[in-house]
Amino acid sequence: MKEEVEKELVEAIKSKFPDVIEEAEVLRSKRISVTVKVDKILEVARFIRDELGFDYPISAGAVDYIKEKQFQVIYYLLSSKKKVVLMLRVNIPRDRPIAPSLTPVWSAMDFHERETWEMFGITFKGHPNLTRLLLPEDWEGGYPLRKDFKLSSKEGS
Amino acid sequence: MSEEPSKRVMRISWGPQHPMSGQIRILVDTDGERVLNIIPDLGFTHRAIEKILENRNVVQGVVPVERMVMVDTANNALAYVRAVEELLGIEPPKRAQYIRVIICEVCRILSHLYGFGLGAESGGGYPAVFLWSTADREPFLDLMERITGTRWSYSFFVPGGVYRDFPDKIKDKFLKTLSYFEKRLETYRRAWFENKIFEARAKNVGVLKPEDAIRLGAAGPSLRSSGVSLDVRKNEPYEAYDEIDFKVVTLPEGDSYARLFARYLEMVESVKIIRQAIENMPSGPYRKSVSPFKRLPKGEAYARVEAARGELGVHIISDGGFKPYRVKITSPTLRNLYVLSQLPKISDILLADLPVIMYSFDPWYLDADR
Amino acid sequence: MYTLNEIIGSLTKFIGNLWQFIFQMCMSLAPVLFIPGLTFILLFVTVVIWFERKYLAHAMLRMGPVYAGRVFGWLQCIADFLKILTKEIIVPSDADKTLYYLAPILLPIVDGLAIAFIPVAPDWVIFRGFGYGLPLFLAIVSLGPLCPLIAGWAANNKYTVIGSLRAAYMCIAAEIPLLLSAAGIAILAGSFDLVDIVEAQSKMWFIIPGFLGALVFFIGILAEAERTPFDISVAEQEIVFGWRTEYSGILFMLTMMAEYISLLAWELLFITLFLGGYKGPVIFGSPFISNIAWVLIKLGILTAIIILLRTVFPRFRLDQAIKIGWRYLIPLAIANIYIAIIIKLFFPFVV
Amino acid sequence: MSENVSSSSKRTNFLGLIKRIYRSVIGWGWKYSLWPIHFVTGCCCPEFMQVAGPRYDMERFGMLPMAGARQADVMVIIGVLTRKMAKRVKMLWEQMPEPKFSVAIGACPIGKGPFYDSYSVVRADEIIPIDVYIPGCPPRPETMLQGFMLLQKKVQKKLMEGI
Repeated sequence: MKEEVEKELVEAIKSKFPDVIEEAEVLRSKRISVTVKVDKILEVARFIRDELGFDYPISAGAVDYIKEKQFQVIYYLLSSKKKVVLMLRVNIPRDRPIAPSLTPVWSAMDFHERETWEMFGITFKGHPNLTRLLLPEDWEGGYPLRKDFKLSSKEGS
Repeated sequence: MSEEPSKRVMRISWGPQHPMSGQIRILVDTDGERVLNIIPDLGFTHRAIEKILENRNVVQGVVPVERMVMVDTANNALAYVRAVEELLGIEPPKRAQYIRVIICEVCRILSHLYGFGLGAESGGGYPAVFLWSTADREPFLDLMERITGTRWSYSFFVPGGVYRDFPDKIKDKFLKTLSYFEKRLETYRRAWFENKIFEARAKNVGVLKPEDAIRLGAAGPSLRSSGVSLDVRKNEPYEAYDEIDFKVVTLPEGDSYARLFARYLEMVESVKIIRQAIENMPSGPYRKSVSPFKRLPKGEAYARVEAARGELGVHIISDGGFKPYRVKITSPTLRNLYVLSQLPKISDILLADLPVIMYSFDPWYLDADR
Repeated sequence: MYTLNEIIGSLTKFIGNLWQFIFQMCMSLAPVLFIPGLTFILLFVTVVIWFERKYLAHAMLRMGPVYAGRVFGWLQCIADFLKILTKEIIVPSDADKTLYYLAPILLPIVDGLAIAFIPVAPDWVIFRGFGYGLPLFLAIVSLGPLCPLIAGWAANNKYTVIGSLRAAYMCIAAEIPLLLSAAGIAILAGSFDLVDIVEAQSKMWFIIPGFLGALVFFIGILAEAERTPFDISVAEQEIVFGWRTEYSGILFMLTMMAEYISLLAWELLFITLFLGGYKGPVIFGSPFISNIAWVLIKLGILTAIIILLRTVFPRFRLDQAIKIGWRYLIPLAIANIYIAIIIKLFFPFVV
Repeated sequence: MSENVSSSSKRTNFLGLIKRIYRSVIGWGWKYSLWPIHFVTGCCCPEFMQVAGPRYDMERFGMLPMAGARQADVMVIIGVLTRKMAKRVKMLWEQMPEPKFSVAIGACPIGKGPFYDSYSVVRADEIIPIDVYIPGCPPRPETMLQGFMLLQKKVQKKLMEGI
């Protein structure tokens, strides 16, 4: 009852892409989570931006599910009219971490995808400038936010 | 980073050691005094806070999160604490919510003083206003020291409430400080925002239209000064903000002057909010005890908070352990820096305007680097 | 045969003449060494830097230097001087070494030389310039802005190049109005000689008939001496230290001193042209001392005003400053010339 | 023989006296004219600003932040020092003219502070020699001022002895 807008949005996505959406749910008020298959993400993203009005890109990140052997890339989006946050998720296999870039849809995902690339090693196809953002230029320590990357000893070197 | 584009274009490396750069390096392509391209080079303060948070339990985690923005520690800590509370499914007591609102708004004042002070310094080297703003932070720092025990990094918000009670004795002192500060705000307006040279330097400089602001993802006062009314405090009221009467500051112009002036107006609103919160603060408990030695329930929580620089989100994903499985922090400055890097493409910028434009976004690079 | 007496007499005469010669030499050197000369310049620079730091600090609600010299930190500049003397001088490897050293040495010399034309008392001028003191002064001072250009190019740094180009733009925009408004005064006084110009102000200071010229000249001074709101070429917030960025140690100190020496030179010219120079009622007994005192008093007030401006004005942008120069100052200066001609033709009793 | 020795020792004494006077004068000048570089590495900067600000006022000691590395005497490492920044700190330290001194402000440059297990944070003394450590997260302004006074004493002593 309280989450009518959110339910409507979820229904709209589900009815438009019935076989592409792996999962779509209302987490709580003002939070929607949509999980999409990798190959159709650009179409879904365009639909979400143009039809549903999620025009304000917040951020992008990823989670390393090492037990399931997959990465989950999460795009955080906001609708400036309806004030609802949508988390657009896409699961990609850990041994072949390639995902299409969403910079053609939301150009502001530029920095966030660069960060995800250097932190997780996920290559974003179609990204205009996939270079280091935060790590030092001569960094050779692997991908820090992956779960198999261990932090140094507690003493501090 | 990349090679120099052509002979006619000069690439200037701006920072990290530059009187007006802060902890960032910006490569500026200039043709004479005209800026063609801005390429931010971030990461000079990348401390891997997201990775560190996977190694701390939820009570310890407040400390690194607070170090993201030292002038605005309370809002950062609040975002993290709220995410943890949502995960644990607890609601802090009413009194704690009011105390949180007070401290967050004081932090907003501290941060905006810094922001528009630096804006004054950058808008043509007017150090007097900058140093006045540091002077006017002192009474608030004293109050914070009285309430929390330290001047900047409070570690005062804990999951379940606040660490200590708000001493009712200092209410009068608080109100006195607020009325003093309102007088000072008037001084700032007369000395700075009505200064003709500053108007000449900052008006119509770096104009950001509302549709561009949304498309590029500007955050906080930088977004609202373009005429877009997006404020988490109103859209998604947290803590006691739904019981407090305040208005969201929006300005239609979208230039550097408006971005700095929006910060000024938000300080005026913050003073009102603090007044109301102090007057309406209920009595009662200030904390629900949460054991740090308790497993987090499996699940996720994404808490959003309107920090001084804009919407700050903390997304905690838990797999049922003592420590969060993954913490994602969506920081406002990173988005604002992207807007800055795209600004030469949508408006004309001169090299002399660059500091004003940069500091009109009030960047805090530690926030962007995490 | 000369008698002993004669010999002794001629010897005493000779010694007396020699003594007189030496005395005269000393007396003619005295202006060089003391009042508008070296001692005065150094003292001015030290006092003004100290005063400026203290004044700015108080405008920012601070104390400024306190501990160096116990009382008001009056030895602060001496401490800075001692420290900077013992600092290492670094020359960037790609710099043009000769020019790199030449520019900061040349700059204070040029501005110092110009001070030689300023009369501090009716017959107390180092060099009167054959009756062409004003054009010579302007000619020599105009060499000054060349030095930032040389320095900025020689240091081979992007910030210094930008700074020196800005300095060049500014000096073109500021110097033409300066020359024009000085020309108005020369017309009013009917002379190029600075002493004559001062003497012509016995009835009335030229700031009253040449008010527009004085305004233009004052703004021009701010631009020429790189003072706020026209300190664009050394804009710290934009281009680090402008053309001074690479200088260290004593070379940096020379560039800092040069800024204040050029300020002093322009202020002295302003006093001479508009504020009646050394003219003023005799207050300290001898007219000579009171002449010097009047120059110092006027200088002090003018300097205080210029420093005050630094606390209340931010900096203009380059294009805005140049616009002010071309769009407002030059027409005003030309109007001033016409006013001067009209006054000279129809109201000759004024001057 | 003995006369010669005494006269030469006298001469050296006299020279030594001049040298001592010279050095003590220079040392005094240095003590009150330490210009820190205008450079911020981390998150203690708001507190450093308060120290430069009206209530604590660093300039009382003659400390005037300088925009460029060439004019500065003191490298102040304010807050956390990361690997990427450390390179720049070293570069700037090499650009500063001799004699130069350094201060490390905050827990992070001293011992990594709250980021003890981070892969990207380094200690300051791995990069450049540090003269004065000022602990705290962030240090209180009084602590910073005391640190600067310690630095003044150290600088004066060093220059009196000759570098």
